[in-house]
Amino acid sequence: MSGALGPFLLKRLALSLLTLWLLSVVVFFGCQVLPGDPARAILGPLADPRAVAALNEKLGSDRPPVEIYLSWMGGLITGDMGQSYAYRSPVAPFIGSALVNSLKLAATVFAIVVPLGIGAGVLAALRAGRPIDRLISVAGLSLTVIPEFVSSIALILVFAVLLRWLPLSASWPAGSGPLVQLQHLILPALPLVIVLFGYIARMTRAGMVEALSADYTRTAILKGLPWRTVLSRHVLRNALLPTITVIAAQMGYALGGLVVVESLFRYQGIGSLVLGAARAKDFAMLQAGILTVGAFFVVTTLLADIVTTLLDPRLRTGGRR
Amino acid sequence: MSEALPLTEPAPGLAREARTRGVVGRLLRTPSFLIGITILLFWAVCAVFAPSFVPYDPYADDLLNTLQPPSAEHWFGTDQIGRDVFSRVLVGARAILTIAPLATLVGTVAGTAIGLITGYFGGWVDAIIGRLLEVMLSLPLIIVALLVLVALGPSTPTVVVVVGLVFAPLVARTVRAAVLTERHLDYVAAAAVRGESAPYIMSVEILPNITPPIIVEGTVRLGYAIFTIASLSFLGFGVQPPTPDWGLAIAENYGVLIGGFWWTVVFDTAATASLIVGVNLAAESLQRALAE
Amino acid sequence: MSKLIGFVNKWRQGASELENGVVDQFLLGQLDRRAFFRHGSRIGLSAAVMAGVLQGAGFAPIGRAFAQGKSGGTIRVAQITPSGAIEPVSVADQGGLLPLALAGDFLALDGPDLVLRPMLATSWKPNEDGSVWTFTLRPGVKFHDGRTMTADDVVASIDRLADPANGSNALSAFKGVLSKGGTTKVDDLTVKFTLDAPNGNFPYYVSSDNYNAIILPADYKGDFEKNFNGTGPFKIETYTPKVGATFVRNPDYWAGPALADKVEISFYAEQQPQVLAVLGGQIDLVQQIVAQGSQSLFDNPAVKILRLKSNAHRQIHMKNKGAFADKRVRQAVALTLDRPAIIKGLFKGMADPGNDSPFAPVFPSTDTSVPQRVKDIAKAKELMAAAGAEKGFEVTLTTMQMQELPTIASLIRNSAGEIGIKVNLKIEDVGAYYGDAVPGKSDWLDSEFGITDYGHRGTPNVFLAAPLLSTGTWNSAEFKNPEYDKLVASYIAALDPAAQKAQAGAIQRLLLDETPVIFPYFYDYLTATSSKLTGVEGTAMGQMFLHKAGFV
Amino acid sequence: MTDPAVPPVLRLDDMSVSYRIRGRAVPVLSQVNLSIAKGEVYGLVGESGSGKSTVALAVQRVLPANGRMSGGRALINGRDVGALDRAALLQMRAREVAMVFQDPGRALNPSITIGRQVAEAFEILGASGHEARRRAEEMLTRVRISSPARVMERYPHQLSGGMQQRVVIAMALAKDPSLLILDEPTTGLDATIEAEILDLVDTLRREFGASILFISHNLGAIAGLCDRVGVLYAGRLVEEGPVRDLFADPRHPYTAGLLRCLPRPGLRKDLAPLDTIPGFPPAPGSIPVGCVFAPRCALADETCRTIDPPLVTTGAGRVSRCHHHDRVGDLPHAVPRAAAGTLAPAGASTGTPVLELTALSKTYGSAPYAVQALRDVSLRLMPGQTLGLVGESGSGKSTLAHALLGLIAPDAGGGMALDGAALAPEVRRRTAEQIKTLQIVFQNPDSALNRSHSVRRLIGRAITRLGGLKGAQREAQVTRLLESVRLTARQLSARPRQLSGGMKQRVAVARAFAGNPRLVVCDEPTSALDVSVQAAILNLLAELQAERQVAYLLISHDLGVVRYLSDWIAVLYLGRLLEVGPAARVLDGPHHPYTEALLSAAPSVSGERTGRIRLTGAIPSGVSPPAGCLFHTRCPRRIGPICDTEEPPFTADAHGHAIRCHLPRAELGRSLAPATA
Repeated sequence: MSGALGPFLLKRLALSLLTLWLLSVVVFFGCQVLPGDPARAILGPLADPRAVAALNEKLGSDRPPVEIYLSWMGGLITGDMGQSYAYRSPVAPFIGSALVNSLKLAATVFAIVVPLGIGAGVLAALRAGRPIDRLISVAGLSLTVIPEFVSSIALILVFAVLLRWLPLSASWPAGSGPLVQLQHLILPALPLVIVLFGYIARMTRAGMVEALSADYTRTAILKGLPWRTVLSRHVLRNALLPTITVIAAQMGYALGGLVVVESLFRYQGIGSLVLGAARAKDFAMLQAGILTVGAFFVVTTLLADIVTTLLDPRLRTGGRR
Repeated sequence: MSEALPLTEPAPGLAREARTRGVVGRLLRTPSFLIGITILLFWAVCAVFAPSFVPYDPYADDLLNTLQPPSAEHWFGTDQIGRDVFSRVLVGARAILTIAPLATLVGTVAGTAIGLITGYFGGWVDAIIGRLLEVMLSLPLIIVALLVLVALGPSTPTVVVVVGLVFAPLVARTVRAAVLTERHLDYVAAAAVRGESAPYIMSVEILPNITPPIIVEGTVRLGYAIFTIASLSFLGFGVQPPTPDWGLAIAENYGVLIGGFWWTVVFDTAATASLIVGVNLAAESLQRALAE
Repeated sequence: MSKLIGFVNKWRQGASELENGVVDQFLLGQLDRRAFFRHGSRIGLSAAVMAGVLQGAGFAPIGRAFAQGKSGGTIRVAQITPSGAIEPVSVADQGGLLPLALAGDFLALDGPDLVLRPMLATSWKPNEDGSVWTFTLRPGVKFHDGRTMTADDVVASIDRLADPANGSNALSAFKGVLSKGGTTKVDDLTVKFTLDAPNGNFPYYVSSDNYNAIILPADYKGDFEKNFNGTGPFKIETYTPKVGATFVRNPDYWAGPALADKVEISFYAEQQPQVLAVLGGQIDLVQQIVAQGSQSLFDNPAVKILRLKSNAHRQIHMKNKGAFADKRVRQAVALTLDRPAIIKGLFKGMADPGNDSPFAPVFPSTDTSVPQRVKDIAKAKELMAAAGAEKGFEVTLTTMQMQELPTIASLIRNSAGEIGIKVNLKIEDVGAYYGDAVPGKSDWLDSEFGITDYGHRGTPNVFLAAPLLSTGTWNSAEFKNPEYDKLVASYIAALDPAAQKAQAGAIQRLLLDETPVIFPYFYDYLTATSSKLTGVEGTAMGQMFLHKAGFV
Repeated sequence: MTDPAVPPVLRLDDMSVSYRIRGRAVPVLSQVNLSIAKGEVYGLVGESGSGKSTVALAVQRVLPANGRMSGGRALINGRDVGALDRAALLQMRAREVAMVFQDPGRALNPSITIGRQVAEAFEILGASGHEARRRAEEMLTRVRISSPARVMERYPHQLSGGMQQRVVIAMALAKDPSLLILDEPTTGLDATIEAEILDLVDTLRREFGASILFISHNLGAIAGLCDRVGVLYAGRLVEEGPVRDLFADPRHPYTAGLLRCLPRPGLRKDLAPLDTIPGFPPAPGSIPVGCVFAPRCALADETCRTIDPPLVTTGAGRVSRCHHHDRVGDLPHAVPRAAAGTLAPAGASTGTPVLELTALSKTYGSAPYAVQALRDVSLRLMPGQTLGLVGESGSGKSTLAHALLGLIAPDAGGGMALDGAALAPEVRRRTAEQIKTLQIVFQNPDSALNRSHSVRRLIGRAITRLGGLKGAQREAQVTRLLESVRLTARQLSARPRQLSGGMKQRVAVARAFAGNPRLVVCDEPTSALDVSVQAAILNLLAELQAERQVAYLLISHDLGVVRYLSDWIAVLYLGRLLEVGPAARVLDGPHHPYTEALLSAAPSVSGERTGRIRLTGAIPSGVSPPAGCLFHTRCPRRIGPICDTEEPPFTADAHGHAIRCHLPRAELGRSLAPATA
């Protein structure tokens, strides 16, 4: 079995690397379109042109783009993400801390939303057509489409300003323990939970409904198995496969797509890092940030593929017969 | 189960109109569709006609009457430069209902074209385009949109094109999957055997058969387009001031919300939410009706 | 002074017209005295004399107390995230100024009243024509790393800024004033500045006014963020770029240890979360708030607003060609603005009306006898008709996504509409607006109608020169008026306050007539603090001096 | 046969079932009565839509959510299924009733191993884990799975369809049920595999003594396996009786018509057209009064249209729901026998062949995973003749058709010629004339007709492309074509879904004939159709051939169809021609052992199990085909090591009959009943 899994994974890995490389090219040369130059961005509009030129030279940002790209790629291969123009220090620590922050937030989100969404989806499928199903479907549908800034504001008002139950900012004081950190993470996590809940619940419901009406489920019922066993052994496992893929895809979003939430809760995640770098023309930072987001997405997708493959023997053991 | 299947098919001889009527009829009997379409129509009417019936010029400032609470004079109060919130909320439907459908259209048309080509030709065409699409999809849409907007500067046409293009890969993926199913059906082979050209097969033979998923994808995308554009406006990259717009108004006013000036934000928030929910209710009902 | 910085809630509670009038009276009275002190400080009255006079008048040179704060505690500061490295030589944004003011000192401090006070220099004096200035340094000042500050450090620090090779942000300020090599050591506690040309205002160029000019060790390598090694009242403890920094009290500070044990700075991407944080009690001090969007703070007893008169302003330029070629059209546009309403509506009254010249009321040389331009639509229409533009025209107003600028743009769109001008708005990202800051590659300089942000300065010189002189590098209005150029030259050369004021009046009248640029208002610099925090002193530039800040 | 003291294993008392479809209750079964005694095998036969599968679902209370038993009762071992409580129902499912579905691939859980799934059936009965596995292995052995231990480790998708069905049967038999329901258990399986499964069921019924409800549309399978048979039409049981009597002497016009439709041995296109049943089965509930079959019945009169016929006893153990059951023997033929004479004899056998394939090969993929789908196939087809191409799934039939049509490119080295002119491998490089000459009728009209296009457009476009006609000429030609496939202008604006299966296939045929082709590939043209419709399509193809001298390349797994239409027959196995020759010679023999096996696998309604030779094992993989004779791994007549090592020669006799076998012709098998009457 592993014999079939190995080449499959290698091929996936190679494709992922190709994707990332293409991404780096697109991002790099896309960056060249951004107006302004790094020194101008650092020194501000009123700076003396001589100072701008001097700083550009110092930063090395006046070299030809291809040269910058090649030296950047060369660095990347040897593990060096380059120097931030704006901060004049290596990019890696910025990316590292932003990534850790984003991962913490994403982990909090998923720790809440995955059980909740799957539970609701399973319940809705089991009660298909009944009021509880309609409730979950309509609530899921409506919540999913509420932009994060709308729900964030409501949550901030209620929990941080009116009730003062939860801290307003997502950033915890330095050296805080995990519990304090968690406390700070709950509020920013909730808008995402709201967005993702419906998505996961609906996907789970669809998978469940399909599995429930599948012939093999009927076989299991007709074997005389108790309903509970039919569910746990025959239905759930097959029903949750598509949900896994959805969750993986959403993790990429939860990592990089939270510009709005990060800016509202002043959370130093990778999304705000990318946006900030784009505005500051901090190319090395921007490229590294985008590549990190892309790499994370690629990795989660890869992981989802692996999990799906492990759970679905049809994929694991190769083609038919 | 083989028995149950023919029963869901109309009996031979039923006219086509009967089936079309069936979809429309089913939709009109679906409460969630009715609610959704009512909300959508309400905002559409506002988008088109609100400027002619709102009580105040939505742009007119009144610096001596800023941040007035809702009253008989100003039903939804006034904002930070004394503009009438009620008028701005109603007229605010115009911007989003112009940009979002256009962006959806751009995305759907581009995505359908890409999906048809990759799905139909397969092989290296599919591999190369598929890889590029995956590159785009490996980044959150909002990030891609923001980067492009930072580079090009926000303007309505740019937002339309950018949001449309970031949606295109998603539409393309759906269309491609649908095309792959169709491609293996024998009518495509029959057309090929007849010597039909690839563009003819794609547009005349395959396209009509994949319109239901495209319509569904389009309506779903419309919901997300509203979501995305509202978020972009909120971040300052969408609709530009002084155009009345919900996301923009929320961004401008959420700081004063804590001061108790809730009316500057609440109505815009509710409007955004209602429109998106409306679109999604309609989309979901349509999806069900087409699937039935 | 105590009226300049006040509790806004107090101010609002008793804000009857009469009391406001009294405040204004008092301020007017204050101006004359300030002019004296200012002039005195510029020409080098000894610091001791200055301090004595100030104390006699009830002011402390640095830090004053309403109620003296207690020693100890942590001051939690919120500010906008610095856009780049906090590096004194290149720093250009307000975000870097507050940490720099905690860790470092300037030769002199340009206070809220635009009067220079000694800091690392104890006194300074010019030669006869003002072309050479000699500064005496404070003895025994120690850097955080324990080394003693000497003239070598001062020479290196200032020369570094004047050297074009270093890409310093101060380079444009020093242009034509001080060149590389102009700074020399006389002895360990004396430094001499040989200027490119005589300059009566030179001490401002090496004061806190020039925020790049904090004194660093001579062997500074450009790595300030590593240890924030300055002479300031607080030492760095931790610094995380984009997140924040914590500072601890410097026990060896030359003016005695600060009250607070610690200062904890958190960086925010935008204003609104800071407002929420101070309301939520998670922050004690917000470096700057803008009136619009901070309404929720004004009525809140837990928050007080520190209000500094400033000459920070917005310039609405009209290019002197095309639609705006006729000055009557420009005057007409200026006449449509209801300045008092804007100040009330947008700034809660916390701004002064502009009279379409850079002479803000806060500048001592400002001629207050020049009549204030007020809204007059009828006259504006007459002017339009006289210029042959009664049918109006269409024009695009370009500005950037920054504070109230989009709102002002909206207001102008409405007001200009009253005289038939159809204004389309183009609101850009800040970077896109400024572009490369050279004509042809900058919407700022190329747009025919635009709104630009100008920060607070110690003197009006920059405002008079760059945007308005025929040779001005930021002349977006493309205003070319030889008479004006002459007036400005003599204003800058004038050493005598009376002469300065006379020139100022002439400039004001000329600009009011030509109206190349509308100066709608000069807005106050607002800082929000917890009502428990006292002793905070800032500049309208954004520096915060927390030496005497403490909790009651 | 039945002991009145013992209740029947299954009894349906006036059972009615309806589905709620868009708010309307649609009856699918009306007052069905039947009973199955212990040890009896009862066949339930009917065309699609007759409601036969619903019987199986209703009996076990697993109707879809919108279905419900609207009347009557179902009793299993004397107990009313509808009245059972939850526990009793579980008990009934666990111990008494077992079911085998049509598609074994879907009936098995894809993510659980076979062993686990089979063992589960024993665990329910109280066996411990270890014990259950042991018994599962034992049970797999009993359903003739040769290495059960290995199979138990595998997942369903790793098994062939036949193996999967054995596993499902094993699970069903685990509980030693008193009633085993088989719902189309062999549909979708190859003929040789189908025969194996039917044999297995036959053996097991004796071993286990279970009563069986066997549901099928395949009259031959029913005849071979069942004791009694019930015929279901439009939700009604129209006739019931002992299987041989009933098939030999039907007492209901529907049964009679159904039997006549079958292309039996002895019928050929040049002798007589097949009989058909006119019209279509009614939509459920659309005939509220009278006999449901009346609209299609040649014997129907006013009584039939107004009075619902009761079940009448017509003989020993036989009932029929017909007013005229005594006149069924006089049922007129739907197609006049006289028409037989108009059928022209087979086309020319000399001259330029319309199609000539030389050494055609096709390899998919690349080494080491290359699959050779076609190996060195050489064939010729004369104008106006039919070449029947026979083989199991994976034999390369469809690859051959697709290569011919230019949809896939064959390997270099082979040649295709149409009317003597070389045929380019890609459609794009073929001449307009060649495209016109060569057309196709696909297996499944639902797939082959664009469902968005109207009949007018479907045929019209083909006429424009292939016939070059536009405007009014085109319209006229559309109408002419429709007439020639027995459709009317009423159908012109219809979309495919508004047509019945037979009509759709007629449209597909009309489209293929739009450009007056000289060669039409018929790829399983009737296998998606019900028997009564199949006959009509075969008649149509035969007529068109006679009229237009068109040649057919007929691909089919159904020997009946091939026998009826073909002049020549070619037998493919793993992409290799094993036998080719004139139809009669191939069918009558001497023939290749594989052909022989295919012929004996085909069940016949006469009820004789013609099981002289049976194949065992699955078709080998195309990736690693057997050495020597490709067929040696399954050959019942293998003569020795020569078969394993040396590929037999392929030589033709004087009639052009070639057989690829080491056995001398004299020793090869022959048909008992000659194909030609």
